[in-house]
Amino acid sequence: MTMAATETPEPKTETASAATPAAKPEDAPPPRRASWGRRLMRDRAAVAALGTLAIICLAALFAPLLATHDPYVNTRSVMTPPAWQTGGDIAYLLGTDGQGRDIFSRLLYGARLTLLIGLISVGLGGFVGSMIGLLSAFYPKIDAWLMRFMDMLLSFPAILLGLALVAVMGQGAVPVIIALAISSVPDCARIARGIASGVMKMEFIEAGRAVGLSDAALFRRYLLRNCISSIMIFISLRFGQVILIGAALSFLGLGARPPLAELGMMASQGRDFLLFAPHIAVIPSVAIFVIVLAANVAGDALRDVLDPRLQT
Amino acid sequence: SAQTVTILRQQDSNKYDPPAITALSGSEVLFMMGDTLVALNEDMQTIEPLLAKSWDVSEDGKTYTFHIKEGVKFCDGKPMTAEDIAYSINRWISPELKSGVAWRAGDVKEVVALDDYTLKYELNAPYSELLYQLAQSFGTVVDKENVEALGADFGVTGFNGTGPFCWESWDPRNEMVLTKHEGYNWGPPMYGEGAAKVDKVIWKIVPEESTRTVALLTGQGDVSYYVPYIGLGKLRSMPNIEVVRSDAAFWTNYIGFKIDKPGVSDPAVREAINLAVNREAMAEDMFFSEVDPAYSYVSKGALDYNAEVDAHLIKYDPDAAVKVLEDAGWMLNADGVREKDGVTLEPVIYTFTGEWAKTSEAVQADLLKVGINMQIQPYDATVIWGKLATQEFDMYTMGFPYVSTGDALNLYFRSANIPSPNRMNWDDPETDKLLADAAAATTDEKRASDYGDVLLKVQKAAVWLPIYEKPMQVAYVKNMAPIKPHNIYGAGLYKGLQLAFTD
Amino acid sequence: MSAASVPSGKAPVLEVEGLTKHFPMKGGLFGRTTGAVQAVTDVSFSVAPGETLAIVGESGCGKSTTGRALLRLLEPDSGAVRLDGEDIIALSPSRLQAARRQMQMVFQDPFGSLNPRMNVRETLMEPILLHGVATGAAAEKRVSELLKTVGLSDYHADRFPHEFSGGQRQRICIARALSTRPRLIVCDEPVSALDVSVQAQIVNLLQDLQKQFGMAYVFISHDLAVVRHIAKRVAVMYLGRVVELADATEIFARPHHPYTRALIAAAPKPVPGAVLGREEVKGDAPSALRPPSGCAFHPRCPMAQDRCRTERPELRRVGGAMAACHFAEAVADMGAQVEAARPDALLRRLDVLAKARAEAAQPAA
Amino acid sequence: MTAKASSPAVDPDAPLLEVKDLKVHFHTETGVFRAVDGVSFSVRRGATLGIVGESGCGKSVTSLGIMRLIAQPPGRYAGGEVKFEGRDILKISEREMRGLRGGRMGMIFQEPMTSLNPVYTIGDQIIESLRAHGVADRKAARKRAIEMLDLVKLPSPETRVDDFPHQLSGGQRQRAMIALALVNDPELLIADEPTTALDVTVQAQILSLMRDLRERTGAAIVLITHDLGVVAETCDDVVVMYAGQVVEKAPVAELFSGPQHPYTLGLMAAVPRLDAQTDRLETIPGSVPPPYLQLPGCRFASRCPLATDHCRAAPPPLREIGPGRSVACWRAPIEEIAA
Amino acid sequence: MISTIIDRLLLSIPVLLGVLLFGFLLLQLVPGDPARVVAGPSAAPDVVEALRVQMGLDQPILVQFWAYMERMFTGDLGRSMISNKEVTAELAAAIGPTVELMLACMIWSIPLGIAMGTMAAVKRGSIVDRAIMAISVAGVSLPIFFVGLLAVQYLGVLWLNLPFIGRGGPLWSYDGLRHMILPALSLGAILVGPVARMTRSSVLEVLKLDHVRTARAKGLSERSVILRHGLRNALIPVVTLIGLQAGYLLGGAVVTETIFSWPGIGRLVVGAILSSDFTVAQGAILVFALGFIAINLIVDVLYSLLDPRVRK
Ligand SMILES: Nc1ncnc2c1ncn2[C@@H]1O[C@H](COP(=O)(O)OP(=O)(O)OP(=O)(O)O)[C@@H](O)[C@H]1O
Ligand SMILES: Nc1ncnc2c1ncn2[C@@H]1O[C@H](COP(=O)(O)OP(=O)(O)OP(=O)(O)O)[C@@H](O)[C@H]1O
Ligand SMILES: [Mg+2]
Ligand SMILES: [Mg+2]
Ligand code: NI
Repeated sequence: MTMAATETPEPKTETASAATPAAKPEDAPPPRRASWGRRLMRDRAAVAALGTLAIICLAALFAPLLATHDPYVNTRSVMTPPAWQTGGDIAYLLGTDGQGRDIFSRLLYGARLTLLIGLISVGLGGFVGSMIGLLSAFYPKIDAWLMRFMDMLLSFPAILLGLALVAVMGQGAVPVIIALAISSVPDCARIARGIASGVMKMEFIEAGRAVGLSDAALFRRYLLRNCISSIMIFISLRFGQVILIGAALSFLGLGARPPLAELGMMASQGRDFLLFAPHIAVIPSVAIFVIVLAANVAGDALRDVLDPRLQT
Repeated sequence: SAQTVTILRQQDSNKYDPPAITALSGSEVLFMMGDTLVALNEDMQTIEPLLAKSWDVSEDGKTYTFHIKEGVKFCDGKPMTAEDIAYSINRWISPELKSGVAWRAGDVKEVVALDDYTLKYELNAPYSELLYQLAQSFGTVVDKENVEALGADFGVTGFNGTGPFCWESWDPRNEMVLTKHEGYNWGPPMYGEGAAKVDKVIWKIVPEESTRTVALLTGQGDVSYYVPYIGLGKLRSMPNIEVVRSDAAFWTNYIGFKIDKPGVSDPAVREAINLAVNREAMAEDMFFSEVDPAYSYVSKGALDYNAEVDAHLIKYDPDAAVKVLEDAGWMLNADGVREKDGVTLEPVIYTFTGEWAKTSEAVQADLLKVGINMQIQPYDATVIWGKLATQEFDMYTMGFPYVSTGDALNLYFRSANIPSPNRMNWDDPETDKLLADAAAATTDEKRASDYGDVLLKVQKAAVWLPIYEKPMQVAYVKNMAPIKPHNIYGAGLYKGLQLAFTD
Repeated sequence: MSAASVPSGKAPVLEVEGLTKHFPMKGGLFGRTTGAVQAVTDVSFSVAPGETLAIVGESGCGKSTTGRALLRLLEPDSGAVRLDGEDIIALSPSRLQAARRQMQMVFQDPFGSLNPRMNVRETLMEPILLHGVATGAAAEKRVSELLKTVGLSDYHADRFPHEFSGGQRQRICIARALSTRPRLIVCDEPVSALDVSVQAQIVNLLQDLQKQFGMAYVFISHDLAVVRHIAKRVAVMYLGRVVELADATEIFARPHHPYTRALIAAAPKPVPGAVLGREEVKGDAPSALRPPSGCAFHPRCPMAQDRCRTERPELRRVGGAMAACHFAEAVADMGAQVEAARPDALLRRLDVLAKARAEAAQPAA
Repeated sequence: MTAKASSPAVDPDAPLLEVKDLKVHFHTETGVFRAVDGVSFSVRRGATLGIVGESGCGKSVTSLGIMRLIAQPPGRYAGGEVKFEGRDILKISEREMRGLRGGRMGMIFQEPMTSLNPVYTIGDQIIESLRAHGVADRKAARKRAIEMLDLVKLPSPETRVDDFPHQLSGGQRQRAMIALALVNDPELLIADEPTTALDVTVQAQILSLMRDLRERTGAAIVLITHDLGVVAETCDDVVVMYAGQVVEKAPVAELFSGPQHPYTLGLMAAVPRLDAQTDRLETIPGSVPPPYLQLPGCRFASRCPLATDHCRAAPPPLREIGPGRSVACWRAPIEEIAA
Repeated sequence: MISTIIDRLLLSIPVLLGVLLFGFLLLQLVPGDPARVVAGPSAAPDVVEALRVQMGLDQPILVQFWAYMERMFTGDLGRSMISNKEVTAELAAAIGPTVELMLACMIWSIPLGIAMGTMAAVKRGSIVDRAIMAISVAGVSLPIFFVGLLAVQYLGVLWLNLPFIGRGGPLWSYDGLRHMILPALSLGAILVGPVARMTRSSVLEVLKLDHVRTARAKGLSERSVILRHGLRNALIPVVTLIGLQAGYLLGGAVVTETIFSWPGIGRLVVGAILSSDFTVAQGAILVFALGFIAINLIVDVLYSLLDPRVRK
């Protein structure tokens, strides 16, 4: 074995900086682009948003433990301002509402219901919508039909749909969830279709077909696997909007039935006190705002990190 | 211009056809656009002449003869005659119109114009309430030609009345504009029989409660009796706003029980509910002491009130409530709800949205403390009436204006009125008999005693949970002349004849 | 019309007859058909076992469509494709799936033709398991063999496509195509996206594999130099039709169709000054939506006559070739390019390199 | 300070463009990426310089670098000069640079598909360029645009001038692109792979068009391509790039008859030839070192059969080995090794 | 252009049919008997029965559907179940204010959003960018009712004393204009954020494209590069977004109209549904769907104006 160069440069002297004794340069491990988690964590706003979301979710989850009062029990101290304002009472951190119920405790329970409504409807609508979108990208034959159908759904604003469903089913969280889910369907379908038809144009789909894969396997292993993360990101972005619409429905007097606390409903009830005890309406509104803001900021950051192509 | 008064109110009416519209939102405008045979004084007791300058009642109390004023004209200038009144009353009670308030006209045998200025009103049975009912908006005199010409659009695109104001335009859900009826001089004596003092009245719809308050504050409205209780204190403190109040107004808000539904069929439960709900606290905290907590079914000041009832009022005592329940065998189950013989105390209440929903929530919270888990089902004012005619619920909320004890009792406790407005399903022959006797009574004493007996009976049975009695409060900007609130059917401004600006 | 068949006596592995595929152009409401892209019209050829047939032509002339129709990745409108005598077009979906074992494809875009979410092992395993070539440990072994065959190592198996360079990816694609030991591989521009040096590696690899396993290639390309290097026979397509079909040596020495001639002339040669005296083709290729009447090439053809405008020339035998030109003989007589040898200096230096490499490789071997 | 005298009497033989040790780095998440790392060459008026090299070797970045069109960030000029008529245009104001761009320096891009704005007609886009460089009159500008389209042999330019890019075929679009680049009579034309996206027949048309235009206007052309054939046919001088650096520079005939750098050699040998059938293609084993490896020596060393330890340790400078010829290899000239 | 419009109109037909079907089903699904709603609670059973026959409710469902379709196509939307008014008349009265509100809201919010988005894209990474994006994401996260309530509270009461009750008259009158300000502000507030975000990302996307590089190579000033070559192309997806946001906007109009007592379709439909006036609800939903279709038609026309590639 001569010392003549082979394809393998021996890492002797100062060439040590050439790093690992890779057999071929192309095999040298590339400097790792920081993992997406790490990159996410570098974005301070995203960290703050994720932290906020986490805290809110935990708070909502453990509402029974954290609540300082029974959210449904009224007291005689009505319209107490938040603790930091004059007239506030430290026992009622965020004050009380028009019925003397502790707003802090109701907020916890309200966030619980609000988040639940958002999650279930976005989950349901996202699932159905993405499936429709994926299918219509996968089977161009049914594409036109499915998309016409989606157009139709799209022409019913969620709030209208909610109103109509409440008319049919009576007030409650269920019709709101259904309305929100249905109205999420066309949006998710549209996005999923966009993503999926991008993937369908890729040659590897054809390669999979050429290998002899069945449609089902092609759909699952090739299309779905390549779209799922983008779709999930979009669905997570949709979450904020769904919560907003849900709150608007509650505000209009649909949604959960009393005494259940729901943030939109709390705001709606509080508007009667707007002039005199603004905190009753403002606190739940701000809570919604914070949740949606955190969801949006976190969703944006997630998208930027995971799939910058997705924009809306 | 300054001669335009903007009245703020909560909701619009579907149309303005007197017998077809039973809601306050219709009546309050109709009172201004039209006139009735007689008027009611703001003391809520005295009947005053309006279209009828006088009337005679026959011995048996079955026939009323009205002598009609001369010179009364419709807005379009056409003279009004007894014929028009007869037409209007007959229209009110005609089966085709299906008016929900036809019964208020009494058991009519015949209403005919004897001549241009004499009207005969003949009943099958004496009806002591008749004049009060004739003062309500349902008997507002309409113009036959106008009715027939507009058909389905009557009260929608126009209305030809004899009232102090005339229909100018209606933008549904936004505003109703009325203009002064020139030459009007047949108003009730209490208002001095003259024409309206402003040129224009705008009834503006503002559904948001706080917005109404703010709108008055910022001068976007001149007068309103739909100010939320929370706003009244604030308005009172404003230098440019006056709030006046009338206690001669009888309006009670109550929650009724369907007494044949499991759970609430047990008088002990109903009693316990009456004990458990802190109405005083509600009146203070939720209504800012603008209302009086109610314990009796009709106000003490109402005609024919039975003082004996005072001994049977159920006041707030949650401990007693628990005791009553436990004595009756209603024990807490694992969920903290009382239960007996497989029946859990989870009564469903049908309630209006808005203020009533809040009331129900407070009641709900109080009841929860004694182990009763009330379920609230709010309905919009337009649908709830249909819902309340069913047997689906256990409890319901209702508020009603009245002038006398009999007014209230006749409405709610006659078995013939099941399922609505007797939504309690109160089916008691003795009550029926007493009520019939009272209606036909020819002396005040007899009537008072009969009504008093009924009142005592139902009060003892705890078929209601009275919540509060609400006075009429009108808030207006100070550059308006002082207003004396009226309370007929809850219409605080009645004919609008006192509306005037001082400058 | 299977005159365009394999010259030798061997039964062809692939026979294509009258293959036609037109894409309807849908527009407006309810997908009114407003026209058709005549992507492939009446294409016939055959390929012998172990042979390479190249399809060349300009962009949009229907090369890929032909290739995909061969494997029935597209449903052709008409025509027959026989693989070892079995008509692929007539197969039921399940039979087709099985038949795919015998025919595989390598695509142009090495970046797009691998599922980015599947690592190399999964990618190679998929056809092996699907077609029951091997299972369990045997399949694993097969994967590592395949990797070695295409010049990759075992440790590559757990990597994902994005961790490879273009050339390496193309090797993986080739390995995937090889995994079922097919009789036929359709290569749709497998080297067009690669740099010349990588291209050379892949071309060599394809040739080596063919020698080793004996499968036939349909090699689609627009690069005449590569085609000349790899193909035994060449089909030239223009606007969806085969205009010339002949042995590679014949085509490059004596093109029979003016289009082939133009194509060869237009290709830039790495010889300084070669440009002189080139005759250019006028204009762009016309739209496949509305192919010109008669000979589709006539608007750009320097030799076009009136006849060409009205009468479409059939593909016919002209000497050793098949050509679709009324004047094929005349074209052939025009001869072709002068061959230019590589300069000496270049050869000498290459020699030095080769020696050095050989030296370096020896001890290792 | 002679900067004021903007137009000194030019020596016709002085290079129009002189790039000296140009360095363009990209600062990315994974670190500094030296896309162009010390590139030098010059172009005379009326001459065509070809730049060849593998994909990613920095050809486009060089050309954009000359036009000062590198997006900053992430790009950054890390050193070197770009002298246009003797003035370092990396130092002039952006405003002045704008006057040069599209005026005295024109550029053609690879993708005729995407390099034209789809929402404006080609006429508009040409007129826009004219107006940016002092033609005030719209009518005159339009006339000139039509002339220009005619010059690049776009059929019926009077009507085509109002076509949108998507209404043209690839070749026609590239013609429009050339018209756009030439409309202000640039003295320097930079063409970044102007024919790569086109079919051979169209490529031949475009290349011949460019030759004609050069002859007519006497402009200097920098032609970037990876196709040695195109270089052979079109260029006077050639610069061969490898991994961000120039490895060889030579007049075209010399380069093809006797390349000196092992990489150039390998490249030449790897090209299959239309005019001679070979059994096997020569290959260059291995591949370009990943940019994140900061190799101390010759960047080609890992693939070079002739590489020595010295090659791996020290970067070879670009040495002049003849008139107009230089090479960056410690072992050149190669024949001497054989000897 | 014309053919684009015609095509689009034809494509709307299936959507419209779907909407009609939905409206029909709504009446079928509501609990309770429409005849009973019309007749009123105290009507005798035989009256209700007669009404059923009169309303055709005793017919088989397909016959009913056919009759319904016939009525719809003759423009007969029936009469309100509650007020017995012609539904068409009700809608006609309400449609003007809603259109007015929509226009007023879009006229300020879309240009502002576009300007903000462009600004942010141009100053990418700077404080300005971050500020604009923060405002936009906050705007996207604000509950519409909260904006409205705040507008009433601060702009209406405390600061500017702007009217916030109903409509003051036609838009061109002084009073009409003043009344329009707050509702238009609140409704527009929900649109600014999405438009700004979309514009920003779209401009950034476009600025990366080859043709922008060409524009720079032409020596254009940065300003015209960004406005002529960046923004102009970037508007294409923004216009699409506006079309998609139309549903959200229509939904927002429902809430805004409620808060500001705006006598438009939104309030009409809320009222109708809450009061089980299903014929009116049906009509209003139809109008909403038509509105959606109309907005998207306009969007398509704009789209083809902006993008010559989709022109026929
Ligand atoms: N799915 C399709 N729908 C409609 N037209 C198509 C489709 N696929 C291909 N075509 C058209 O068919 C013609 C032939 O296309 P094909 O892809 O076979 O060309 P090609 O020779 O492979 O070109 P290239 O060299 O560009 O790959 C083209 O005009 C193309 O636009
Ligand atoms: N904006 C950028 N950010 C980061 N890296 C870049 C950027 N632009 C170019 N590069 C890198 O610089 C290197 C040189 O790119 P360049 O485009 O000049 O290559 P090229 O020689 O033109 O290749 P090709 O033949 O493919 O066009 C490439 O590796 C590329 O990834
Ligand atoms: Mg192809
Ligand atoms: Mg490049
Ligand atoms: Ni070297």
